[in-house]
Amino acid sequence: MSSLVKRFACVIVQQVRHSTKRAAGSRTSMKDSAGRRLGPKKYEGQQVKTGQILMRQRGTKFYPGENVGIGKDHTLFALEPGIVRYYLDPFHPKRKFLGVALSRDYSLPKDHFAPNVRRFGRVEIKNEKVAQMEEETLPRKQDLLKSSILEKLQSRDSKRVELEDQYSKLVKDQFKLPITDEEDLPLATKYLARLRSSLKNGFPLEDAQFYSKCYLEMNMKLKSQKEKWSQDIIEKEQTRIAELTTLLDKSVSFSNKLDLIPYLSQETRNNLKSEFIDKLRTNFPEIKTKKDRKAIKELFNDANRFLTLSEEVKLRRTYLKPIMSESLEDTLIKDKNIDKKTMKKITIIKRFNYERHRVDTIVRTNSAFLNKL
Amino acid sequence: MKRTLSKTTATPIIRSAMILSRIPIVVRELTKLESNYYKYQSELEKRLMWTFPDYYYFKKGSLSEHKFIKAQNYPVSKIPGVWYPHGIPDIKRRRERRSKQEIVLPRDKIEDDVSLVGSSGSTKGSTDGAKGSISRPIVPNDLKTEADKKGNLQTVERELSRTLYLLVQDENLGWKFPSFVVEGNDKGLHDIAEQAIKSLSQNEINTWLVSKTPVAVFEDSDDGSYEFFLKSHILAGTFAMKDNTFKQFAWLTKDEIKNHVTEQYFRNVEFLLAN
Amino acid sequence: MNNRQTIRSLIQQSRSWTSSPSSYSYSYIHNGATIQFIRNKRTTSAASSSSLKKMGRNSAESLSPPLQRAVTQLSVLSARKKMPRLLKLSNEDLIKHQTIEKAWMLYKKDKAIERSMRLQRQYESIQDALDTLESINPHLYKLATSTNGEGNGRFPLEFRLPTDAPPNSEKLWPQQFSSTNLQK
Amino acid sequence: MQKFLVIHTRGFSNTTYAQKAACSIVKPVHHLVKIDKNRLSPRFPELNYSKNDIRSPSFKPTETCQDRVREHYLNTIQPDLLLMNYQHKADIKEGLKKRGWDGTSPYHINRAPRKPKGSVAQFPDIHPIKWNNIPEIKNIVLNCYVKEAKENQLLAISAALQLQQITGCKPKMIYSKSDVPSWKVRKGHHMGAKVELSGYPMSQFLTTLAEIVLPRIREYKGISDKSGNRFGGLSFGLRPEDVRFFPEIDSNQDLWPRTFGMHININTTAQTDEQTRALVSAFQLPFHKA
Amino acid sequence: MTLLTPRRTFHLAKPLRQNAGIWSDFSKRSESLRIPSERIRKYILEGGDNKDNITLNGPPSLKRKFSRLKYKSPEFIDDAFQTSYLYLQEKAKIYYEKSLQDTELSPEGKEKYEILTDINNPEVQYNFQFHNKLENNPKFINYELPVYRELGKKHWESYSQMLLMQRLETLQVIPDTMPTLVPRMEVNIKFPISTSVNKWIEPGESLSSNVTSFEPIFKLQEYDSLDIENQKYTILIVNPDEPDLENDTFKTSLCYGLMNIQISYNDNIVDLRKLKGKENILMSYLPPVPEKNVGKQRFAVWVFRQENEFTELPSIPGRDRFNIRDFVEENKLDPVGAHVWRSEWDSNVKNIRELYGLPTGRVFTRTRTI
Repeated sequence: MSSLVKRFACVIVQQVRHSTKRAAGSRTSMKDSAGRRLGPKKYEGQQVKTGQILMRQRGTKFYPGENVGIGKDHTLFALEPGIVRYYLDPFHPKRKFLGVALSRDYSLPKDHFAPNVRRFGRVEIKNEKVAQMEEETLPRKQDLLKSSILEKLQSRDSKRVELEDQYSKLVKDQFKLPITDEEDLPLATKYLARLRSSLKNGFPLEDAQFYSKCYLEMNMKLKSQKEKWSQDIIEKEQTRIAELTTLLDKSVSFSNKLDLIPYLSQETRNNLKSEFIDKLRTNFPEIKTKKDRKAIKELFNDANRFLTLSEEVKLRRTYLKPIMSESLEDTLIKDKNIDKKTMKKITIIKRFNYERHRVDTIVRTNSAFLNKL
Repeated sequence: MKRTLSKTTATPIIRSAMILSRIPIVVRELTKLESNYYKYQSELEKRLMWTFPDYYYFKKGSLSEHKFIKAQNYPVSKIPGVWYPHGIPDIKRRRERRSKQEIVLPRDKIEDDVSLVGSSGSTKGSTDGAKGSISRPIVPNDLKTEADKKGNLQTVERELSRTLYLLVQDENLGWKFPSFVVEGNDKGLHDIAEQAIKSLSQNEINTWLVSKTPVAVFEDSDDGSYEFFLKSHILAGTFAMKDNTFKQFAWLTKDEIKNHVTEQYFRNVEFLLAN
Repeated sequence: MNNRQTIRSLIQQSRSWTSSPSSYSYSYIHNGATIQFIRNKRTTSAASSSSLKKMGRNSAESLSPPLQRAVTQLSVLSARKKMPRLLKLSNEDLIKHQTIEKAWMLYKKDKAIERSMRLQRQYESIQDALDTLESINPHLYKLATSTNGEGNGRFPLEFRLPTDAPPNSEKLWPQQFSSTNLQK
Repeated sequence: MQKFLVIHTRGFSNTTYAQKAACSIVKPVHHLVKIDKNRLSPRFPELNYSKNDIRSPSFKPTETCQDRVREHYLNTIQPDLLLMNYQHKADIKEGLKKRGWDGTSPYHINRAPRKPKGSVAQFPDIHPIKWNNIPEIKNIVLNCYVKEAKENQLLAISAALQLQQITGCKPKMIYSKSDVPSWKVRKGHHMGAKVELSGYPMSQFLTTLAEIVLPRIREYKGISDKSGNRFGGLSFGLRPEDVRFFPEIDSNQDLWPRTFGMHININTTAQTDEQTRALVSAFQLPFHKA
Repeated sequence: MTLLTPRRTFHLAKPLRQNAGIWSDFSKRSESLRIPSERIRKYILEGGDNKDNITLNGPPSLKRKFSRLKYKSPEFIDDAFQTSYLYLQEKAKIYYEKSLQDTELSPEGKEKYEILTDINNPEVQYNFQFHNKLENNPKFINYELPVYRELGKKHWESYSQMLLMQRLETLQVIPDTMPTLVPRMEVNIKFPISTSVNKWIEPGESLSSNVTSFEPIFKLQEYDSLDIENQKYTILIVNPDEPDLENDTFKTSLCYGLMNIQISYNDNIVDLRKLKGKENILMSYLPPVPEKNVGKQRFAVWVFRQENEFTELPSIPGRDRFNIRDFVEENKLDPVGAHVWRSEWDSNVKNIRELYGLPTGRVFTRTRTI
């Protein structure tokens, strides 16, 4: 064979063409696509603007570092204008990063515990008209809500004004507090309104009083700073507020329904409470008639002055039971023969008896039920 | 602790002692803490158990199903309009879901009588009665044996819930584990002790040596002798002393051993003994 | 695959299906009654169930016995309709329970420590004994440490587990034993 | 008229996955406090309780009665095993390990180590038995594979129930992993069940097996003396007719027209076969010499 | 028929005698180690079956009679509790005696034994688990006692601490203000003066400028044991997001600075009552007044332990360009706690500016330059 090749070497050089040409190479080689133009588009130290593409790649050959974003085909692009930096991060030792440094004298990666270097990137609007317009534009959602919020605010304000009016009347006419100064009255009503809302939000009385007073003082101080009052006036104002608040603290208090009432000290509260309980115990050990019920309810009407809410609920539960105890013999009817007339005056309860393992029928007069008296 | 050879050329006396034990036959008695805890936990487990699938075990419409249903105390079911002070019943598949399910196995009348007899204390109840029924009442045998009642220390049929150890009383040395002097070099420690014990009870004992390795050594400072302890369990037969090698023997628990042997001896072997 | 799906697939095998175009419901007809599946739940339509009652049957009977048995077996295995209510403890009982669990944990820990200490002492004592034996009599040491392979490292069958109650007094302890038995 | 059904699948993000790059970088934090995200979530607070907390929905009491097997093991068997397995002046016996390259060739740099001599996998070291590594039984796995289930899947359900009846624990179904045309097994077929026992159910199973079932089998030789998988595991099988001797099956004969054989795998912390067999023999399981 | 639904089986457990063990001996131990409600205490210690509790028909913590009747305790819980209680008490006794007898014990060692004595006490656990841990009542939870401090710390670590650290990290408060934080103190803030709303602020919350118009109050809960009577604290609120137009970046400004603050374990709310005017106030409060389009600004609250009391407050040039890191280093402050809230421009900012006499805010472009 080798001799054959030697002999016809000159002939073999020329390719033989047949009628049918065999496909050259394998199938895949036909499918070679054009290059995808991958690779870095910006190099170390180059200046870039926001949005410029830094790298096109298949997969994350480079990871997005500082101020660099990544697209859905892993394209890296600049998020801030600056200088391109290729770097390694000690927290991810196997990854290469591509970052944008905000200035040329700033190296990446940054010191882990150093503050972030950020660019503000906004310009002050100097034109007053434009600035005004910009300030008035709100995001769509906020803009839609604006009117309803304003409405709510207005109604809240009007309510507060109403409450303050009410308080000023109460303070002046009913309690007859020695508030003479015209300026003191709004201050007092403001204080009381504040106190009420603090109590409503669950602050203890002492804290509520203190924070309400603080509120007045703060407002005063800010006003003094703005109007540049002298030290004397400030001190005078301060004592005025202090006197007013102590006066109010000593002359008015709030019921558990947060109504304004004349002052009750803790001692008198306790006395009233024990008196009240005694009265309940002696006069109404049990409720028999509608009259009793009415009387007790009337008693309770007044009780919110000196009872706390939980105390009142507890006492109401014990003295205004919806169903009387079965130990009251006269509410139980043992007689099984019930005629039509009595049918109207009784109520039948079916109750399961766990000892006898069957249902007991209990017949009780309507007087055993509070709402059927 | 390394020991060096004593300076005297004469080899020291070596004894081979056998810690022969009888392992417990009955489980350990529980402490108060344990028994209360187990009771509480099993009660919790019953509360959280799934409902018993009786439809699987008793075919619908069969006699056994009828009997089973008859024996059950089914929980209170809900009737509309009735007030249940302990909460409205929540029944699913005849089980109150808020509490444990109690299953009562149906039993025949004759067996009921048997159970009454059995519970009075005789152990016969368990042997007669209907054979082959699962619901036959189980009457456990008494934990205290004859030997316990009589105070007989020389039998293994005592203190069933404890590990017993064979101790012998020597004329001079007092109570101790049986030990034998090793003479000559042809036999190992274990052979000497095992054979001596077997020959003492004339081969009517079956023991199992745990290992040839001694488990402890006790050096006697008086005569410079060494006592090596080997561990073994008695499996069958009895230990009896047919000759007068020792004065007497006893099967003792760990607590009793403490009262019999010297304090130093006990301290040396205490950690080898099971509670 | 949950149990319900399994049942469904089982029935699927044994029946010919007339499946409706919508994917969430399908039905098949058996013994004149239509059994419908809506979102994997088996339902019988009101008309068909009343007709079944007239025929003196219920829908469960319409399955073949082996299939019915498998359905029962699956229902024994599954938690459906058998779960009790969740435990809800009052504050006091929760504290009590936590105390109990804590005490038990500490008790177990104490016992484990004690056991491990004893085993450690035993190990050291074995080590000590063998060291001593080696130093005073190497021959005996060789015999004590030699292993003749088979059999030695096994517990005998007669080594019984303790039981909750003792056996009858006759069988309490195998008193009769002679070494000739063993040789046989 | 043609109608198109639009299916909305609820996603947790407005941007679809297609637009997101597959790049995730965990940012290093600036503090040392470990944060458990589940605890910070306000949803399902009861799922934050551990399973042994009574407030957890999956609470189940585990120690409900005295475990005589465990107690016997701790009281008697453990000290005996320590003595039996004691080896004087023993050292750690190193198992087969991957071998490094000698560095004669520059290609040895950064080359993955060679596999161990005579084996594909590495073997663990064998430590001498001391007080803290005395062999004990970890768990028992019962495996019930029913060959006939490829034709009749009802049998697999029966097998699962059989396991549940014997052990009292909930079995897991097993499905065939792959197609095997020669055995006519299709992938995903329900082929049987398995159950893993530990704690008290394991002790219970061991005692029923040793005290009730095995003694009743006629001419039972015992577990093979060569059994063991070198890593503390030991397996043997029960035939379908042997399973009948379990009391739970035995007392309900009519419910069990057919029983299924199973494999019992005992997993221990022992390091050699000899240790494993010594441990298992302590629970009255007989061994026979081949 | 009683078998069917027994309310509760009667057990033979004997009620624990009073003064039986160290846990019911309050001659030397604090009263807050006891459940103040005698009924609940009795129900736990003596079980639900004693005379008083049978009439009560159930656990006293259930308020309504109906739910008490419905409730069913797990069976045998009292028996198991009694033995467990005695067991734990015996163990606690050992520690108690050690804490009393050992005279050479270091304070830490003594504290450790005190914790071990009471950590398993059911009364302590009850008091701690079912009462407010943040606004603690010393009758129930007394943080003067090391046990409650230990429990409190565990509780804090199980939620609030993790939440705080997560927020600090995601909002980049660390490292933008201080490099890092090892949290040792629970810090909570509230704005009661401006709105009278009674709510503790969650770290990272966005607050309207109305809410923050007056200074917040702080609750500094210390869990470590230290010489709290002589320990002084510094509180700084900084805003790292003030725009710096010169350098086109951001600068940090100081909003509020308090120094030489004195707290105790139980009384630890820092408000104007605790401050003594100029001795404490390093820098008066300036409310957040973000300008339009600067984005959300972070307000980081930092609490530091001082090395010693400042007789004279360190002077700082002003609010602007406040370098918190340098300040901390110069004054040897040790950061122990932090908090953060956020604020954005809203229509109310104008009013606040007017109230405080500040110039009207600038308006920036909505979009950023490229």
